[in-house]
Amino acid sequence: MTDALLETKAVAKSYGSVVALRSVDLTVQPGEIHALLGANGAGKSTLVKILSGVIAPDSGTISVNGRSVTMRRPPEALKAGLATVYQDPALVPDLTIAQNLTLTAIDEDAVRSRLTAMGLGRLDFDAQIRDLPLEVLRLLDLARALAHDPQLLLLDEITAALPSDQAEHVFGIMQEWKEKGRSVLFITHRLAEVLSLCDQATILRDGRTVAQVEPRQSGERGLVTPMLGEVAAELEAATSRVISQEAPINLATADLYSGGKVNGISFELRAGEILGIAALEGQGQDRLFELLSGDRRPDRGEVIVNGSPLRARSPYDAIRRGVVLVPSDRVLALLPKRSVRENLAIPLYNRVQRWLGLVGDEDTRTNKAIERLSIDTRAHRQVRRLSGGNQQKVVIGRWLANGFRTLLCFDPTRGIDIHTKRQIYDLLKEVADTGASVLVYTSELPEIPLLCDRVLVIYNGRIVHEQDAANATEEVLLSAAHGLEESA
Amino acid sequence: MTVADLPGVRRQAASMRLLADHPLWILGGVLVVLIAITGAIRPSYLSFSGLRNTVLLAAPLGIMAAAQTLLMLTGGIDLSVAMVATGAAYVAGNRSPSGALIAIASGLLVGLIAGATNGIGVGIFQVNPLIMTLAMAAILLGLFTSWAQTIFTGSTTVAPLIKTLGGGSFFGNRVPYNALIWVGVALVVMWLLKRTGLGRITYAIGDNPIAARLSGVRVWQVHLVLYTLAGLLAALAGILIAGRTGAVDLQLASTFLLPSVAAAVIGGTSIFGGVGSYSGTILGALILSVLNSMLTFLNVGQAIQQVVYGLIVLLLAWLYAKVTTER
Amino acid sequence: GDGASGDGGGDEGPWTIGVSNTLVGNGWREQMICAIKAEASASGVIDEVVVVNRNGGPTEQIADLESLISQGVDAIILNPTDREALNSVIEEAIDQGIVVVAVDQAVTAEGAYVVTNDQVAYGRLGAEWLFEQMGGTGNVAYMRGIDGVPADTDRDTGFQEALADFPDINVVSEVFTGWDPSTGASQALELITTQQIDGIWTSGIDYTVVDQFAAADVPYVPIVGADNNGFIAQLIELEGDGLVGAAVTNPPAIGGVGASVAISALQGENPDQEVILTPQVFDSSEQGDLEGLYDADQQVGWSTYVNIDPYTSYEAADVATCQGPGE
Amino acid sequence: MTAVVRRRALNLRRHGWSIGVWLLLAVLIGWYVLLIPRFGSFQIASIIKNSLPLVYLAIGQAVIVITGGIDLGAGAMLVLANSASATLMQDQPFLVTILIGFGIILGAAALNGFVGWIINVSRVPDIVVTLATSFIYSGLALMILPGPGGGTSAGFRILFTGSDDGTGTSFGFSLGMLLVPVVIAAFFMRRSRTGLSLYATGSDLNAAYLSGVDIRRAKVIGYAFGGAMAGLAGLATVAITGSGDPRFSIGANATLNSVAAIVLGGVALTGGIGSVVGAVAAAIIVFFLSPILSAMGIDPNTAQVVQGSLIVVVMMIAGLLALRRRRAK
Ligand SMILES: Nc1ncnc2c1ncn2[C@@H]1O[C@H](COP(=O)(O)OP(=O)(O)OP(=O)(O)O)[C@@H](O)[C@H]1O
Ligand SMILES: Nc1ncnc2c1ncn2[C@@H]1O[C@H](COP(=O)(O)OP(=O)(O)OP(=O)(O)O)[C@@H](O)[C@H]1O
Ligand SMILES: [Mg+2]
Ligand SMILES: [Mg+2]
Repeated sequence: MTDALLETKAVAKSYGSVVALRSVDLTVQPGEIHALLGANGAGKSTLVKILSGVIAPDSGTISVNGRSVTMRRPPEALKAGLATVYQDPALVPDLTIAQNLTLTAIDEDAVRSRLTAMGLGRLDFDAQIRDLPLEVLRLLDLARALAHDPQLLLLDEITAALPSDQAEHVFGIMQEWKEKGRSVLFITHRLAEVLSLCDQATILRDGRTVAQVEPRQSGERGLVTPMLGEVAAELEAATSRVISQEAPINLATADLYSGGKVNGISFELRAGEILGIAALEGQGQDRLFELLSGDRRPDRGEVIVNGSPLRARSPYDAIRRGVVLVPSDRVLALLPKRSVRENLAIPLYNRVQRWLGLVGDEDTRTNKAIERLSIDTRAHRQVRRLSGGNQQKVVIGRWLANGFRTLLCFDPTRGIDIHTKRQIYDLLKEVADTGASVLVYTSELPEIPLLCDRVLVIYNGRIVHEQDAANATEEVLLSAAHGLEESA
Repeated sequence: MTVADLPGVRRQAASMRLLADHPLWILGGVLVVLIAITGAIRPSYLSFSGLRNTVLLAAPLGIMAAAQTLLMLTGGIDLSVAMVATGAAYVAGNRSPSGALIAIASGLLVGLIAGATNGIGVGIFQVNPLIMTLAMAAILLGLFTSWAQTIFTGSTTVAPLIKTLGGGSFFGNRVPYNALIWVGVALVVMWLLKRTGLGRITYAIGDNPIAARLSGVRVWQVHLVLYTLAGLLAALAGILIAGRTGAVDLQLASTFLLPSVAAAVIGGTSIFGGVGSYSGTILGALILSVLNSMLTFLNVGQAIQQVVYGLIVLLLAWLYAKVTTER
Repeated sequence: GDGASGDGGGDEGPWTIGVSNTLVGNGWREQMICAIKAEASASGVIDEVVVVNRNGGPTEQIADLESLISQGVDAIILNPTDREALNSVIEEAIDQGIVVVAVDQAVTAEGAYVVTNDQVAYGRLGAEWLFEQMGGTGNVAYMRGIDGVPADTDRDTGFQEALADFPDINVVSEVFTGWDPSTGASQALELITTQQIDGIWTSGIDYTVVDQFAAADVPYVPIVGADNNGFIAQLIELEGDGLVGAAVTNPPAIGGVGASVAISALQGENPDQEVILTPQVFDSSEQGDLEGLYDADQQVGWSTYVNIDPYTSYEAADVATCQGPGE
Repeated sequence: MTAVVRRRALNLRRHGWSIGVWLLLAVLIGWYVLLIPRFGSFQIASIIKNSLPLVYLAIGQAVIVITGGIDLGAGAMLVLANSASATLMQDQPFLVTILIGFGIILGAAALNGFVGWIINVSRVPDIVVTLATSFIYSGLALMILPGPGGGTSAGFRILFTGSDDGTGTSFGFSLGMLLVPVVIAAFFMRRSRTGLSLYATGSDLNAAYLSGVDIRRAKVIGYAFGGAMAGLAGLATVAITGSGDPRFSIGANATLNSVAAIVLGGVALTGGIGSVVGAVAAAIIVFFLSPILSAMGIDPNTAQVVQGSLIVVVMMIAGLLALRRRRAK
């Protein structure tokens, strides 16, 4: 066997008292797609940051093509042949695409041809990053990384923010890289992707390498068991829940229109129901959630909460009526420098009447939320130090601590490990069982039958398909989402 | 990822970590050292009256810095505090013939109006706080200069009660009255920040205004309340300064502006919001007060004073950052 | 006036006077402007006073002066920020037939009228009074203005001249108040409570210094100040409590003198190119004179020494109302 | 795809604010022209040369703020450069004064670059470090030049003012001295990789770092550039006034004006947004508003109020525009 392309030995890294990596061994051979797996907080992103020169390890060795390397800055990793697409976009928001490329001294044409291959050929390079949707940024990040023609491509949860059609482009590129005899280190929480794409998988748990397996042989269970250790979860089938047609309608919309993005949406959501929304990227689902959560007012039509119209000037009005939002982007929802507790308690104080003094049962409420979501509070003093999955739990936990009637979740499991995902499914069902309503948009279509009772497919700002979630196959949903079947 | 993740960052020793958990100890230590140095320059400073002076001079600064702290925690700043203080003091001085209480109330009214206007500008019209308050200072200066010749003519000597509150002491002339007021303000501000919903929201807005909004906080309300409160605190500080100087003019508090920011910053409040405490600011104000005494006693020209002042502020901030920057 | 500048200071009015000042909100400067307006009104030959007033240095003042030239004023009265820096603009104005009068501080421009208080004498006269009052021996606190500003430098010259004649006088503290009352108050409090001081010379920051004696509960020492209404009031009211002091005049009414010089120049009367007012010393032993100076209805920073013979022709009340012609 | 946006609309949006500020300046000057009896080269020269120091200061401040900092010591640096140059240049021939001028600019750049370095290593927020340096610079200025004085060569004065005594009717030189630094700064910031790295650093520190930008170097360069511009402002001051003045208040006033100017000019204090071109127009407005208002016959105290209100109103408009844009998005 020749030298491995990348080999790390006993890499460790701590942040103060939080140990992010204890001892990571990873070997990536040339010409393979290698999955890096682990629950939230296992240390995947930390390893990626070390491999791309963003942070320095406390100890351990890294060698590329058999030669030991130290990378103190991102450009040094690039020089060593390692290019990374980080978990968070690494494009400068106030510059244009062209300027971002100039900044990194990357040839525009190379990026352009990459983008064309991904179906983004018409992208205006004078557009400001700030104005571009997240998926475009992910692909742009990818195209930029490819322009370096790296030996090893590191992809940290790139597919988490991508709708399935665009994820396909990424898979194509991974294949291409493999065929070229180069390698890809691929981080994802979607095990299906691992099973179908990856040749090898290294699994981290609590900052330690616990296994290296060949996914095609081990199967899903073979991945999950080492990943989760003792708590290895059952992969249950969809549970069908029965929603009484007499249950009150908690949330409804009547012919909503907004800025050409939402073009006449009407639906009803009953107490106890979990309603899924499926859509490709950019079909108006984000605007719909803005309207429902009181962040924006519709041009036409109404949002109806418990039978009376919601005329919200700000999210406060919706929250007061019991309609609360878990946004897609955690960065929007968290107070990064404050503690978990404060993050959870914030909505308790959105009313002026409660400004003087603290709510008596603040502690009980927040503790309950922490327990119920089993939030890992090792780094509780500042939420920014939590792993992505735990951050997401905090955002959901906030509403558990506060109370609500209708929960709007926009892609709540984005970037969440399989165990936590289960926890969130169970939690949402539990919440629904107590008579609340849940509206979920998810970019992962297989989630729909696992989580929802009913599903709406949105295309071009309109509902084009509706059905029971339990029988919703990915194929049916996908074709509806492409607008191929006009039915309502 | 944050800057703290960047390379070149060393790990801290355990003792440093202990200090990092209690950054106020450092400030306390610095204060003691400065007092000792000042005492070495002028031994008689280490006496009841010397220390009383330090507190007496720090109190209005500390109150003004409370305004600054509240706003800095939201990511804002108030560059109009000095002019609001001056305006309030001017009105209080001018209304003194009608009695001290009316004078104080009229002075506070100035703070209320100016602060609320700042709050409306920042909260509702989204004007950058630095610019809003800078402009407010200019506007107030213009208004008061012309009012001084029209509606606020006459006496500018403050009422005896205000003099006593601002400059007097009790307990054998050892404890300044203004220190009592400062303690009161400090208790209220610390209670607000630590033990109330408003405090929680204040930190939240400074940390991430979008998250606060999505949690149902109406950010403009918080701005309105806090800027108004800051205006009131600045006005109170101004009235106390007037009491100490005995009379008012339109430049009364102008020298307090930069120190009010410096006190909060030295005390560990982040100019970007979301991090800080009033207890730090209190120590910051005391440190600056001792520093001023030290410079007075040094008997050197302004050139050296300015250099020394700048260097010490820089070194203090550096020391604080070094110990508290979490890695 | 008619916009016809440049054709010489002819002898037909009415004329327009432009005023350039670079310190906003300063009581002394405001009164100076009021005195200009009052004299312009009283003369009956001026139909407009255009004031450009903002905080700034020579650069700003050059721009303002050029703007006044462009506006076609017939005379310019300025309180210069610099002795030399404005000369070419002033000469440009004079070339265009504009009468230029520098008040308070001198300029060296050819053809400009200069009206100043004798700052060297100010420093010397006050110091001499103080040192004599102290019996030629003891500790003096020397409270100056702003380091590097010509008026402060001149006063220091006078002070040092006086000091040279009193070998047993010790200057134990030399501080810069920045001409800021609250800074002066803090420094005074620190000084009188931490060392033996037998006399205080102030550069016009006087009434707030006097107030500190009561705050510190320390007996008064002889003090030199300026002709501020608040200080005069203290010299009268606190005489019984043992306050001894002297007010050395540095009247803002010098603006009125400047206006009067400008007007005679416009009328073709060829006034003296240079007017230097010698300060008067009013001390607390002449209570009658002090009472003549005191005006209970005026602000502390106000100078009631407004009628300066033979130059001014207004009533004291005209200065207080601060209205120019046509306002 | 939503990402395909028309190019022209975008550019107008990005430069709209700068254009608006230049229009406001044009309107104000037009108004001024109507108010004064004569308008000619003397007035043009006056407007251009006198605004040079604040324009330079604003360019430097803009660069620093775009890089994600703020320089409260800019005005003090102006005073320091002014005092040092007036002291050194007195009675020197033209060529020597030019050399001294370059020396001052380099020195100012080095000193302020050092401040940027201190900010990097100390991790003390910019506003605090530069607050401290504002005192230090002022103190140094006063040490170098204890009172107003000093001088420079006639040629040096011509260079900035077009006249050997600082006042006159020729404005060619001033216009050149206005345009050259503006163009250089604008090109540097928008076209060079280094300039873009400053924008990147101010816009998003992490993204910039991950993109391979040396963010510490960017900060040092930003501050050095700002220092050089403040040094140039000090030189312009010595050319206009023919002397040096070490007063603290001059620096403090200039700093506040520079901050007001860049914000008015569309530079966001949060960093990464805005252009030096807008800041230049705003600097001229901030500098000339007072005489213009006085020419309108407005009492100076009222003018102070008008000036403050104008700034607030303009910023309110900016806020409402931003809100509308967000709504429309
Ligand atoms: N800057 C930091 N300071 C302190 N702790 C940190 C910091 N960054 C990460 N951590 C901690 O290190 C651990 C590993 O985090 P990391 O982001 O690598 O997890 P991950 O495997 O990528 O998880 P996810 O799947 O949720 O993205 C977590 O416990 C996290 O709280
Ligand atoms: N019957 C209801 N219909 C609609 N919304 C409701 C209903 N009951 C409660 N809500 C909403 O659900 C949220 C939580 O309700 P809850 O009664 O727990 O409020 P709370 O947090 O205890 O506050 P408070 O008791 O002070 O009103 C609130 O926003 C409330 O407006
Ligand atoms: Mg991660
Ligand atoms: Mg309730």
